[in-house]
Amino acid sequence: MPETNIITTIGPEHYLVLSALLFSIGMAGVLLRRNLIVLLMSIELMLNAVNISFITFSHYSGKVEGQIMVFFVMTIAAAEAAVGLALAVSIFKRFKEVNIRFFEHLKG
Amino acid sequence: MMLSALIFLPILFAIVMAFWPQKNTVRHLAFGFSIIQFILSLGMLQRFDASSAALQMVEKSVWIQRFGISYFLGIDGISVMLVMLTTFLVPIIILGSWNSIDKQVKGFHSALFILQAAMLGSFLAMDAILFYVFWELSLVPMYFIVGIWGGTRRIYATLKFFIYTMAGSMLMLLAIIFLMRLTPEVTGGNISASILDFYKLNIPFIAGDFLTPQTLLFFAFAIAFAIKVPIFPLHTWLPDAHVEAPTPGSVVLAGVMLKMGTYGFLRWVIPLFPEAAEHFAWLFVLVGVIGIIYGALVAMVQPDVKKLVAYSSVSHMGYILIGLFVMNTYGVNGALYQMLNHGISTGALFLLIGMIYERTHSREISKYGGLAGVLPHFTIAFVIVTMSSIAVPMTNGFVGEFLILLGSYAFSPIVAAFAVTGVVLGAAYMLWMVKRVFFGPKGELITNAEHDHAHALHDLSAREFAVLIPLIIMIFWMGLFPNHFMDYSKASVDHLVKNKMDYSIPMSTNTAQTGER
Amino acid sequence: MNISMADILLISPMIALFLFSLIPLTIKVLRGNVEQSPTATIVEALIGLFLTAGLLIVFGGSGKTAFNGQLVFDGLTQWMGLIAVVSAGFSMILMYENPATRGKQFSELIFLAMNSILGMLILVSAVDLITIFIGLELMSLSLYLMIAMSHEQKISKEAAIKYFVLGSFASAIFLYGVSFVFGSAGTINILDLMENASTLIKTSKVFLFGVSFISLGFCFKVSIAPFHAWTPDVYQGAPTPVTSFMATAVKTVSFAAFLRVLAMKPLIGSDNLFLVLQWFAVLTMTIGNVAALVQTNLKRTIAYSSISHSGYILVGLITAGISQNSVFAASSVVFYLLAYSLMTFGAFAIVSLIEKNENSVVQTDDLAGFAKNQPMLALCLTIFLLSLAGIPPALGFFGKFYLFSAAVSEGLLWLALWGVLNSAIGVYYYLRPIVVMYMREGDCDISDDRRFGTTVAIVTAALLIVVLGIGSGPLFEMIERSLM
Amino acid sequence: MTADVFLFWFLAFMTIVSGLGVVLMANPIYSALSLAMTMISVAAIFVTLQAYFLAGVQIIVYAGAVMVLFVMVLMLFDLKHELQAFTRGRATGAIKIATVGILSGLVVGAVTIGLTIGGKNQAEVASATKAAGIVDTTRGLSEALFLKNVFGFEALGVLLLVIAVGTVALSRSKGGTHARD
Amino acid sequence: MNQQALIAILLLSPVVGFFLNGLRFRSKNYILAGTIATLAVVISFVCSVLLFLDLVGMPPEARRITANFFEWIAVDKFKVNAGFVVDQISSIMILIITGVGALIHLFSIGYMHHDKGVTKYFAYLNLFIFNMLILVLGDSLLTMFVGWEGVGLCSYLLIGFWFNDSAKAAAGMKAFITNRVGDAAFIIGMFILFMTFGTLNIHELNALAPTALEASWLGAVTLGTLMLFIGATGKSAQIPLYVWLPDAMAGPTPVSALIHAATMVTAGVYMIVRLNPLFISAPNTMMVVAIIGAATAVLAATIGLTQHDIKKVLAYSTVSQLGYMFLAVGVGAFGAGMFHLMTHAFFKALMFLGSGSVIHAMHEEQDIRKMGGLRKYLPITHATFFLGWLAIIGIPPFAGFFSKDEILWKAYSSSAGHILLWAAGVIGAALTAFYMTRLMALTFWGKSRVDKNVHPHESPISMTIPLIILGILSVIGGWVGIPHVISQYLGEVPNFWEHWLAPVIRILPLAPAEHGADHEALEWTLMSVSVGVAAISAISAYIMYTKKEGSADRVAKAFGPVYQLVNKKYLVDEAYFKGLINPLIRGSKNLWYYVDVNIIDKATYKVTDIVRGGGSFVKSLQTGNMQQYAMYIGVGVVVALSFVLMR
Repeated sequence: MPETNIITTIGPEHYLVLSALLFSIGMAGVLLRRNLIVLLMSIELMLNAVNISFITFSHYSGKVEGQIMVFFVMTIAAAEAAVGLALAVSIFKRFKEVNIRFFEHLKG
Repeated sequence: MMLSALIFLPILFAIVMAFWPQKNTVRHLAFGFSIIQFILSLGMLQRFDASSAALQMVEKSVWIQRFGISYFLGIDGISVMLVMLTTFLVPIIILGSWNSIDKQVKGFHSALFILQAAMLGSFLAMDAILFYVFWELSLVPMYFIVGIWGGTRRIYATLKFFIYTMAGSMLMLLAIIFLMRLTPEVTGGNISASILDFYKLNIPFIAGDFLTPQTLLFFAFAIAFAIKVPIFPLHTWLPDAHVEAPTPGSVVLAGVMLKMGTYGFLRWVIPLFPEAAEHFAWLFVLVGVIGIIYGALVAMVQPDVKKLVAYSSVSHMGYILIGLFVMNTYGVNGALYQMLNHGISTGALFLLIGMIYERTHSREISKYGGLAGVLPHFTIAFVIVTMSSIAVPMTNGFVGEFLILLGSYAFSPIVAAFAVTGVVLGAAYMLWMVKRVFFGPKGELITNAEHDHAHALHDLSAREFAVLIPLIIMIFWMGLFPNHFMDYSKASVDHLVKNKMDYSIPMSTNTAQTGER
Repeated sequence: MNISMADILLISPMIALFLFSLIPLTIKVLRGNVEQSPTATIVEALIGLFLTAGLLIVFGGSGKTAFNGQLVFDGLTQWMGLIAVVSAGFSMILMYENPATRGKQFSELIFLAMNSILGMLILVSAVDLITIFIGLELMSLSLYLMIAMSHEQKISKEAAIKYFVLGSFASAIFLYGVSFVFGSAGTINILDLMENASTLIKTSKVFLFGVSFISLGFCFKVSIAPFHAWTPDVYQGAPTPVTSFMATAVKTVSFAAFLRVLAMKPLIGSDNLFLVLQWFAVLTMTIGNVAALVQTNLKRTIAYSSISHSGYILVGLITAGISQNSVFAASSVVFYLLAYSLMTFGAFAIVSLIEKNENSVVQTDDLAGFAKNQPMLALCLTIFLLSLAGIPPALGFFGKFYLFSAAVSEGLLWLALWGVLNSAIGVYYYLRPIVVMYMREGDCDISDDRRFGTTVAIVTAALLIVVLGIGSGPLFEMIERSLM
Repeated sequence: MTADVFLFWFLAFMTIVSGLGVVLMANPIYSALSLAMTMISVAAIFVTLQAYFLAGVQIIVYAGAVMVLFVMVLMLFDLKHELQAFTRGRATGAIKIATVGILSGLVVGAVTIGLTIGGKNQAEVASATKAAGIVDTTRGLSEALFLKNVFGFEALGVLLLVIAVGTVALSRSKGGTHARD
Repeated sequence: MNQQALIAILLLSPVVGFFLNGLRFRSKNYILAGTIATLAVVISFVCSVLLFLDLVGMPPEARRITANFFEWIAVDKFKVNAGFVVDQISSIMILIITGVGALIHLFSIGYMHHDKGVTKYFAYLNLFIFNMLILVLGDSLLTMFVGWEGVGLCSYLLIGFWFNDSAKAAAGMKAFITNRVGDAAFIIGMFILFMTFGTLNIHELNALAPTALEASWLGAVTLGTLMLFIGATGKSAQIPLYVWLPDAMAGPTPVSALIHAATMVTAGVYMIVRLNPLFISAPNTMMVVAIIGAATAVLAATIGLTQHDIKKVLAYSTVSQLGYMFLAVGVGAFGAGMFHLMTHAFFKALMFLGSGSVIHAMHEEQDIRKMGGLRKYLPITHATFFLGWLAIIGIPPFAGFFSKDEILWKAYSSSAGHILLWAAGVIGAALTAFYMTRLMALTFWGKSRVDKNVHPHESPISMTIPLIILGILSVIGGWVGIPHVISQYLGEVPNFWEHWLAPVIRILPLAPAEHGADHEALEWTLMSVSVGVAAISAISAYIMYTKKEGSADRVAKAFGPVYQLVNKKYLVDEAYFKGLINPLIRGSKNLWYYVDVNIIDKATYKVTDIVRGGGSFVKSLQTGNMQQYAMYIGVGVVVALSFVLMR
C-alpha cells in the first residue's frame, strides 16, 4: 500500500476521528453545562457522533445494517428528547429552575 | 430417624409455641416439650454403642445433588455427650427463666427451641454445608435472645456477638467451598461436602511455607472456631454478650454455644488438616495458655459478677483448647470432658447469678456482702458450683482439668507449668468473689433489702431447687464416676488420636445398629 | 427472511403483554378519560402478567431463535423473564397500594410498567446488540416516566431527571460501543460475534473498545461502581413500588443482557478488561457495603445494599465470562438474581407498607416497635434482611454459596474472599433494622389503608425465600439444565 | 485536493465548531441554534458517505422535529440569561476536562492504530472501499428495515406509543405541583 | 467382718454424719448434731482399731489391706482407682485422725453449743474427717490428692465459719489459695512421676523408685519429689507457704486443734513418709526438705516469742513443730517424723483444746496479756495444759521428749544430716521452751489481769474429758518409741515404733564417721544438751514473766527494731501483698484496661471506624450533583479503557 497523505486521502479514520471529537464535545457538555436543556442537547451531540460512526462503518464495510441502526438511534434519540423535555418541563414546574445545581436534594 | 427427630422436634415445638393461644401456659408447655426432647435424647443414648468409634445412627440422603451436599447426620463419641448436654440444659434453662423472662414469653421459647435445634444440628451434621447452615442458624435466635431480653447495652453486645462470629464463619464458608472443589479427587469425580470425603483428602502441606493450601484452609476454619470458643485475643465479644444476655441466654451461650467452637476444632480442624494442626499446635497451645492466665487475671478484677464468670469462661476454654491441641489421648479426652463440665458448672453459675439478680437487681460485687447469712441454701449451691468451677476433686471440673494438664505435660512440661497457674488463679478469683459476695458484713444491697419488705430476699424456691439439684447431682456424678460419661467417647477419641495423620470416621453400615427401622 | 407463525408464537408473551397493557388505558379512553377502579386495572394487569408468564413458560425455553436471529428463546430468557415478570408483578401490587402511585393516573402508570416489562422481555431475549438497545430504551424510558409520575412532591422529579440524564449518557456510551463492534466485526449479532470475538479482540483495538464501552454501559445499568452513583439517589427518590420494580426486575434483566454479552467470552482474549471488571466488582462490593453502613434512610440503605449485591453478581458474570463452561456460573447468577429479587422486593415492600402518605420518608430508626405491632411482617422483614446478609438456610445464603462456588472453581478465589469479607461488613447494616424493630420501644405501624395485596406478596416472598432456600438444590439443577 | 476531500474538511470543521458552540455558548438559545447547525453538518457528512436517505431523515427528524421541541421548551421557560452556565470547582472541572481529553485521545488512538472494519484489517479495508461501490441504499435500507429488522421496527413503534402516553401523562401529573389533597 | 467393708464403713460413716447434719444445717439442736457427728467418728475409730488389730495379726511383711471400690479415671494408660490401702503408716494415721477427731468432736459439743451454726459446723467436721481419711488411705497419689484438696476445702469452710467477719472469711480464702499454690506444684509433681514411672499408685511408685541415688537437680525423681514437697509446704505450712496457718486461727478453736494442729497440716509429712523410697532416691530433695524444715522450725518459733494471741502462739508453735517433722523426714528419719507427728497430734491438740477451754472461759478473749492467774479458775484445763507444755518443751519422759530427741539425733547423725541442722533444731527447742513457758506464765500463772466483767469458769465435762484423755496421751504417747540408748537401761523395752514401721521405711545408713564406739556417749551428750537448753530457756522465761514483771518489756525495748520486726511476723504477709498480690491485682486491672479494653476492643473499633470512615468518604462523594456522577462514569470509562489498552 502506497504512502498516503492524511490530508488528501480521506479514509474511515477521518470520519471516526471526527465522530470521536464530536462525542467528546458532547460528553464535555454533559459534564460541564448546568442548564438542563443544554445538557440534553449535549446528549444529542453524542448520539450524532455515534451516528457518524455507524454511517462510516456502514459505508466502508458496505453493510446496510449500519444505516438501520442509525435509523433506530435517531428514533430513540427523538423519543429521549421528548421524554427529557417532558421531564424538564415537569421539573421546571416544580422548581421554577432548570439549572441542575438546584437538584441536589438527594445525596449522601 | 432418631437424630432427625432430635433436630426437628424442637423446630416443631417452636412453631407450636409461636401459635400457642394461651399465654399463661406457655412456660409449662415449653418445659414439657424440653423434657420430651431430653427423654428422646436418652433414648438415643441408650441405642448408642459406646464401644465403637464409628458414626452411628447415620442418616444420609441427597440434599443438593449438584454439589454433593447431603442431609447427612451421624453421631459418634465426640458428639454424643455434647448432644446430651444440650438436651439436658434446655429444660433447666426453661425452668430457670420461669420468672426472669416476662415479656414476649412465646417468642422467647420459640427462639430457645430453634436455638436448640441449630445447636444439635451442628453437633450432628456430618456434611460441611449442613453443618455450616446449622452453625450460622444458631446465631440468629441467640442474637434475638440477647437483643430482646438482654440488659441495657444489649444491642451493642448482640451486634458484637453476631458480627464477630459471622466474620469468622465467612472464611470458613470459603474454605468449605474450596475443600468441596478438591473432593472429586477422592470420590471419583463427584463433588461432595461429606465429612467422610473431606477426611480422605490429602491436602498438600509444606511446613515452612505459609501459603500452602492446608495452612490457609486450616486457618480459615480455625479462626471461625477460635472466635466462637473464644480464644484470646478474639474473646472480647464474650464478656459483653454474657453480661448483657438474659440468664438463659448466658447459660446457653456458655453451656453449649462455646462448645460448638471446640467441637469444631475436634471434628473439623484437627482431622481435616492434621499436618497443619500439628505444625501450628504450639500456636494454639500458646494462646490457650495465654487465655487461661489472661482470663483468670482479668476475671479477678471484674466488678461485675457476670463479667467475672464470663472471663472465667475464657480461662476455662483456654484449658479446653490446650487439651485439644496437645493431641494426645489425655488432652483430648480431658478437653471433651471439660466441655461438659464447663457447660454444667458455668451454666449453673449463670443460673445462680440470674437468681440473685432477680432478687437484688444488681450484679455489682461491691454492693453485695454477707449474703450467706440471708440466703443459706443459695450460698451452699453457689459454693458447690464454685468448687466445681475451680476443679476441686470429686467434682466434675477436676477430672477434665487434670486430664488436660496431664496431656499438656506430655506435650511439654513448660506448657503444663504455665497452665497449672490457672489452678491457683482460678481459685483466687472465684473465692475472692465468693468472699466478697457471700461473706463479710452485710452489704448495701442486703441491708436495703432488709429494710424494704417489698424487696425482701427469699431463699431458694422449690422451682429454683429443681433447677439446681440436677446440676449439682451432675457435678458430683461426673466428678465421682467420670467413666460413666467418658466411656461413650473414649473409642472415638482413641481413634482420632491414633490416626491423626490418616483420619477417617468409619461409618457403621449395620442398620440394626443405626436403629433406623 | 419472512416472518413465520413460529416467530409470532415465540414472541407471544410480548404480544400478550402489550395487548393487556392497552386494556386499562383503552377503558379509560372509552370512559371519557375517567379512571376506572384501580382494582380493575391491577387485576387486568396481573391477568396479563400471568398470561405472559404462562406463555413464557410454554414458548420461552425452546432454544429457538426468531426474527432472523435477533431474538433467542432459551433457558436464560425463560428464567430471567420469569423472574422479571414475577418481581415486576409483585411490585405492581405495591403500586396498587402505595399512596405515591395509586390515584388519578394509575392506568397510565400500569401501562408504562407493563411496557417496561415488555422492554425487559425484549432485553432478555435479544441477541442482537441493537435489539438489546431498543429493549433497554423501552424499559428505561418507561421507567423514567414512571418515576416522574409519582405523587410525591419533591424528590421524585429530581430522581427521574438524574436517572434520565445519566441513563441517556450511558446509553450514548453503550451505543458508541455498539457502533465500534459493528464496524470492527461487521455484525452485531452476539451469536455471530462469539465465533471470532477472541481473535478480534487481540487484533482490533476498535473492537476491544467497542466491547469495553458496551460492558461499561451495562455496568451503569446494573449499578457497578463507579457507575453506580445514580442508584442511591434514584432508589431513594422514586416511589417505593417503582424502586422495588427497578431494583428487582430491571436489574435482573440488565444482568441477563450483560450476561449474554459476556458469555460471548470477549474477556478471554483480554486479560486486562477482565481484570478491570474484577476491580470494579471489588470496588462495587466495598462501596455498596461501607456506604450502606452509614445510611439512616432505610430505602437508601437497601439501595446501597443492592449495589453491593450487584458486585457479587458481577463476580458470577466474570466467572461465566472466563470459564470454559459458563453454564454453571450463569446458573449461579440466575439463581442469585432470583434470590436477590425476592429479598429486595420484600425489603422495599415493607418500606412501602410503612409509608403513611406519598411524602413520607422511612428512616431506619422509625422501625422501632414494628415487631410489637406487626409481628408477622417484622418476621418477614427479618427473613428478608437475614437472607440479604446471607444467613443460612435462607435463599440468599445459597445464592452466595453457588456464586462463590463458581468463582472458586474458576480460580477467582480472591474475589470470593473479598465477597465473603464484604458480607461480614454487610451483616452490620442488615441487622440494624432488626435491632430497631425488635429491641427498641416505638410505635411503628403500617398505615390504616387496606394493604392486603402487599401483605400477601410479602408473605409469599418470605415463604419462597425459606422454602426455596431449603430446597435450593433441585431449583439450581433445574436452572442449570435449562441453561445447557 | 479534490472536491470531496475539501468538502470533508469543511464539514468536519463546521461540525466541530458548531458542536463546540453548543457546549460553549452561554445562552441556551445560541446553543440550540448551534445544535441545529451541527445536525445539518452531520446530515451533509451523511451525504458524503452516500447515506442519502438518512441524511434526509436527519434533517427532518433532528433539525426539524427535535430542534423545534428544544426551542419551544426553551421559549416556554423564557430564560433570559443564565447566571452560571458552567459548573464551578477547579478540581472537578480539571478532572472533567482531562477525562474528556483522555477519552478522545484514547478513541482517536484506537481508530487510527487498531482499526478493523467488518472483520478485516486496514489494508483490506482500503482496497475494499473501492470494490464496494455504491449500494442502492434506499432499496437495501427498506429491505433491511422491513424484513430483517422488523421486530426492532415494531418495538420502536411501541416505544413511541409509550413515549406519547407517558409524556402526556407526565404533563398532566399533579404530583410535584401541589399537594394531592 | 470383711476388711473391705470395714474400710468402706470407716470412710462412709463420716459421710453419713455429714449428710445427716448437712441436710438440716439450720437446726440449733447442738446435742443431736454433736451426737450424730461424734458417733460417726467413733464408728470410724472403731473400724480403725479393728483394722489396726487385723494388721497386727498379719505377718510384718504382708501388713497391707487394700480395698478397690471402683475405677475412677481411666484414660489410656492413666488408670486411677478409688482404691484405699491400710498399712503400717496409714493405720497409725487413721487411728490418730479418728481418735483425736472423736475427742475433738466431743469437745466441740460443749464448745459450740451456743453457736447458731452448730449443725453446719458438725457437718463440716465430719466432711473433714472423711476427706482426711481419703487422704491417708488413698492408694495412689491422685486419690491422696482428692483428700488433699478436700481437707483444704473443709479447712476453708471451717476457717471462714463465722463468715460475717470479713477478716475470717479472708483467712479462709487465704488458706485455700495458698494451699492451691502448693497443690498446683503437687499436680505437676504427679505428672512428672506418672510420665517417669507410668503409674501414680503409691505402692508401685515405691517399688519402682530407683535404688541408686539421683544426683542431678533436674532428674525426674528429684523434680517430681521437689514438686510434691512444694505441695507439702502448702498443706503443712512451711516456708514459703506457711502464712495461711496463723490466720487460720480465725476458725473455731476445736477446728484449729483438729485441722491445723493434729491432722491436716501433717499431711505433707505423711505424704513424704508414704513416698519415702522415692524421696530417698533424691538426696537433693531431701536436703531441701531438711533445710526448709529447720528454717521453718526456727523462724516460726521466733515469731511465736512475740505473739499475744493465745492461738497465734500455738499456731506458730505448730508451724515450728511441723518444721521439726520436715527436718526429720529431710534427714531420712521417717520413723521419727511420723513419731513426732503422732506425739504432736496429742499434745498440740491438747493445747489447742485447752486454749479453747480458756477462750471459752474468758468469753472469747484471746489476748494473753488480758489473762493471767487462771490456774485457780480452770484447774483441769491448767493441769492438762501443763502436761502438754511439758511434752512440747521436751521434758522426759513426756511424749515430746522422745520424738524430738529422735529427730535431733538423726539430724546430727544421719548421713543426710548436718550439725547445723541439729543446731537449728536445738535453737528451735530452746525458743519453743521459752515461748511455751511464756504462754503458760501469762495465761495461767502470775497475777490475774482479767477484765472485771469477765468471770472465768471451768468448762463442762464434755470439754474436759477430751482434755484429760489427750493429757494422758501426751504423757504416755512417747513410750512406744523409746530409743535404744534409754531403753537399754529400762530393761530393754522394745521400740514398738521402729518395728512397726520398719517394713515400709527405707533407712538411710548412718554417716560412716558415726560408726565409732562413742556413738552412745554422743547420743547422750546431744540429748542432755537439748534438754538442758530447753530447761534453761523455760526457767528463764518463767522468771521473766512471773517473777520479774516488766523485764519482758525491757528486753523487747532492748531489741528494738528486731522485736518489732519479729512481732510483725517479719512482715512476710506484707511482703507478699506488696511484692506479689497487689502487683498482680494492679497488673490485672491494667491488663483488663489496656489489653482488653484499649487494645483488643480498640482495634475492633478501629476496624469499624475505618469501615465507617470509608462509608463517610463514599457518602461525601455522593454529592447529589448529577454532573459529578457523570464525571465518575467518565473517569471509570477512561480508567477502564486506558487499562485495557495497556495490555
